[in-house]
Amino acid sequence: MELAVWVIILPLLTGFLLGISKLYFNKILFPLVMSSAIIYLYLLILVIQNSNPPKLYSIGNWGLLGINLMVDPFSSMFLLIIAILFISVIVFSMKYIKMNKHKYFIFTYLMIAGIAGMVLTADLFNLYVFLEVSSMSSYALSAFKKTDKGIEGTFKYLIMSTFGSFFILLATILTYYLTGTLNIAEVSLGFQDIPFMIKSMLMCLFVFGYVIKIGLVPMHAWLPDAYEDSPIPYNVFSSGLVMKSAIYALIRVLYIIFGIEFLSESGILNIFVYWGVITFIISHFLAFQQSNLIRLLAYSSIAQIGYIIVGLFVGSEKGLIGGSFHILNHAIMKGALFLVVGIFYYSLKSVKIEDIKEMGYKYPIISFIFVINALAIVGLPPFNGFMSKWLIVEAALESGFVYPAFFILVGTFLSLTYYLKVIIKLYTKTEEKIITKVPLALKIPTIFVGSLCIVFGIVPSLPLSLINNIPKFLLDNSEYVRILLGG
Amino acid sequence: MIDIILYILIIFLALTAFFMVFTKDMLSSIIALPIFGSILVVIFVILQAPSAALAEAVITAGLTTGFFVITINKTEMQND
Amino acid sequence: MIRINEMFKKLYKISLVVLLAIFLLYVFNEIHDLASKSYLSEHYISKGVQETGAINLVTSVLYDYRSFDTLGEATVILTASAILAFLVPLRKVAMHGTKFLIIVHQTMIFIVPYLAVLGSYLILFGHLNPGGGFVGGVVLALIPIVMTITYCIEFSEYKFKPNIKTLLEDLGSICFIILGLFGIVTGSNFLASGQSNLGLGNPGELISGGLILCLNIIIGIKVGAGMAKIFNSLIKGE
Amino acid sequence: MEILYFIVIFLFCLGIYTIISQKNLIKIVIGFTIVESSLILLLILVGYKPGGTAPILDKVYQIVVDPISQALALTSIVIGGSVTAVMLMLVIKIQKRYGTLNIDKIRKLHG
Repeated sequence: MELAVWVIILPLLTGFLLGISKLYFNKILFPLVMSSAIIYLYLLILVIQNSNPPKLYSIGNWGLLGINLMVDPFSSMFLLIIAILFISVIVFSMKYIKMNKHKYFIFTYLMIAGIAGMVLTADLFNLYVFLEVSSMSSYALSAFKKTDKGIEGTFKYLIMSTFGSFFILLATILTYYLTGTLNIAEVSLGFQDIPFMIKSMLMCLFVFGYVIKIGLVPMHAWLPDAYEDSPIPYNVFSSGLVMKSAIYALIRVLYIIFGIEFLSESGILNIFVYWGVITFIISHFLAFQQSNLIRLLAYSSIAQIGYIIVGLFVGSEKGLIGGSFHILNHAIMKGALFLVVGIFYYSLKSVKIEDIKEMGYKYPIISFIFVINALAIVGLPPFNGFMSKWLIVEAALESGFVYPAFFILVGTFLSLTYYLKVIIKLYTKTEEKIITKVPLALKIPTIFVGSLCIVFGIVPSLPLSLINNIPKFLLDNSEYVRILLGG
Repeated sequence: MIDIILYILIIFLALTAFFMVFTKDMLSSIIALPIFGSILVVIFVILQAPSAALAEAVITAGLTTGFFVITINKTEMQND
Repeated sequence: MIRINEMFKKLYKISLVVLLAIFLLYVFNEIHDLASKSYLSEHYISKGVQETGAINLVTSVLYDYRSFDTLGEATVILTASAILAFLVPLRKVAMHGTKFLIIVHQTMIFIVPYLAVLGSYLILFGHLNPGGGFVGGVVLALIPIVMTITYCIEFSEYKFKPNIKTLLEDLGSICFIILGLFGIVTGSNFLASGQSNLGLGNPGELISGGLILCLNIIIGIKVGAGMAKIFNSLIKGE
Repeated sequence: MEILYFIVIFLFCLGIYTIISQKNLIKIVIGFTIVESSLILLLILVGYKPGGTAPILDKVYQIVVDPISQALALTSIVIGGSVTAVMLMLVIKIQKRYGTLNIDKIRKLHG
């Protein structure tokens, strides 16, 4: 399908054009960025619409010899997240970023191109290259403010991320040695006649590499530091997309190459479910002690990643639907929360929890959106967070994971405590404070993303129509493999 | 004949890597880096990979050593 | 007491690494017995020259069969040089350059044309002998680097202005994508040089291999400008 | 040829050990370079066929070495080079701000 390539090339082209416009005609920053964002939104909607039977596009017309792009319902859900978050963050950061805007937009566009490339490609080494492209520009964005803590956090992020990339590269080389090819479909066919022990070893290498990038519990220390002193619009992307694209790559590799039977047979599903449970229990406790809003939201992101891992690795159709729906919801809710925190930072120049007193009365709408999204992320009934968490709990119960389902409910109350702590601070009265006026261009995207959380809560059939046919091409990989082999 | 040369090179490779990691003085471990790179280049040529040997020689043994020397120059100035 | 704790921590790390080594030894031992299938590379070897027109199969894989990797690759270099140029502080910091004798300046004058010839040879003959865009580009980048080392950085910045380097990089990447779109315009898919009905010429000569030659030149210029910018930013980097 | 596989494992684990145990920032970046080089050596080794010739087909050869693994090796070398350059820039910046290259001291100053 012709448009799949444009989804990757358009942000790349815009990034390079911005590089030139920085030197010679830097007045055209605003029109260039806005026009390409709108065209990109239209392009994404077109690609998402006709992605139900997965479409194939071979780069260079080489068929199985070269690299293929595959638009699959699971990847089109990620394109939906990109579509929702991208346009609002571009509008938000137009006013929010004051110094060297050109560089900021170059890195943002290259990161989106990297993530779109990772999500669409159906080739193992190409997945690694685009993983490097998206993490390279997220290092740049996380060190954007050049403060001491920011650079130190970025260095820690760089070390841990490259450490993970080494194991992914090692596993890719060994799979290439075993199956002689890099195309995901041919690799999964070649893996069928490989002895059980070697397959589980390779799976451990892949899992170890990707888990460092996702940031599950023992390897999560770098994540809050990487978030702390980076520009807040970037935090919307990194918690909504960069971590999720690592989860996407893990699911793509495990479910398609190794297949669901091998996963349940080797017991990795149970390991991941309990790993997710440990992750969100520990990160809820850690989030409770934070005094800095951004670190609190970062730890809460790790917790939500734990829920997603539990949902996706329960191994049933309902679990996959619940997990993917939670990926979408978490991206929207966490995006809205970070945008609201961005507005508070813009007006107060600080993100400490004690400093955001009285903001409830100064910005009633924005704080109302913060409260709604906080309750939604905790998982209270009328909002979308509840829908996806309920699906995950149901799937866990159906597949016999009683303790994880119970711990999810415990986790819900744990996260309720520290979000309530913030909400109470929001509406306490204090003496008069000087706050700078917040322009309208910052409020509109926040309201748009925040209200989506209610819309998807009340009318979940909207996104679920797309998410319901994810398991068809993921649970049994024969369908996906048939199409990728040109069937 | 080639195998004997290969075994000698491998021993040198391991020795250089060991030396590079466990020497106290920073500058001598930086000097060991291009030696490590050039031994790798010879091994790549023996393994019939000329393009990778050229790239390894120019980028890892050449440019990356230059980057390391600049870092040493900028950071050692303050310490001593 | 602290010494024992220190020893314990060191032993813990050594045991972790030894465990990893045993795990990898086991994996390699098991993998080595299995016959490695290589039907894809057999196809590249047998039909590579006719399909892409390039003698050097590595370049034909890099710039034609899997040229999407090279596009991602070029973006990584562009991002790296953009990060380093971005992290450079605004105020001028002189590098502690050493005063070189006249001999060094003379040899530098001899070296520069040699590097230029070698670099352009590696780029232009990329699809005939080992070399290619990346290697030739870095050799070309050695010219501003040698100037920065022997003379001060202002001289090298005067000769090769930073704006020109950034312009070369961005123009190079845009031309790479435009050449890719050339594949779509001529009817076949993106980045198609062998498959697009472009005359491949007979394999031995210089002008052969469809778009591979132009892609090589573009990547060479782009990598050269990128590496020179990285080197200068590291020197100016506070 | 088996000994080269042992060398790859030895270098990989030596690099990982350097990253984990060394205190000096520059030594950690050297550890990354070692792991990078060992992965490239593994890539070349995976593609090697005993008695094969280089993948330049100016004449017809019987056994030719696998060109894909060399193309992947070339890409990994360039990616490793640019990641190392970014790491070293951050090391310079950290040294300027915290005045030391030792991780423990940085963690204390971090506060």
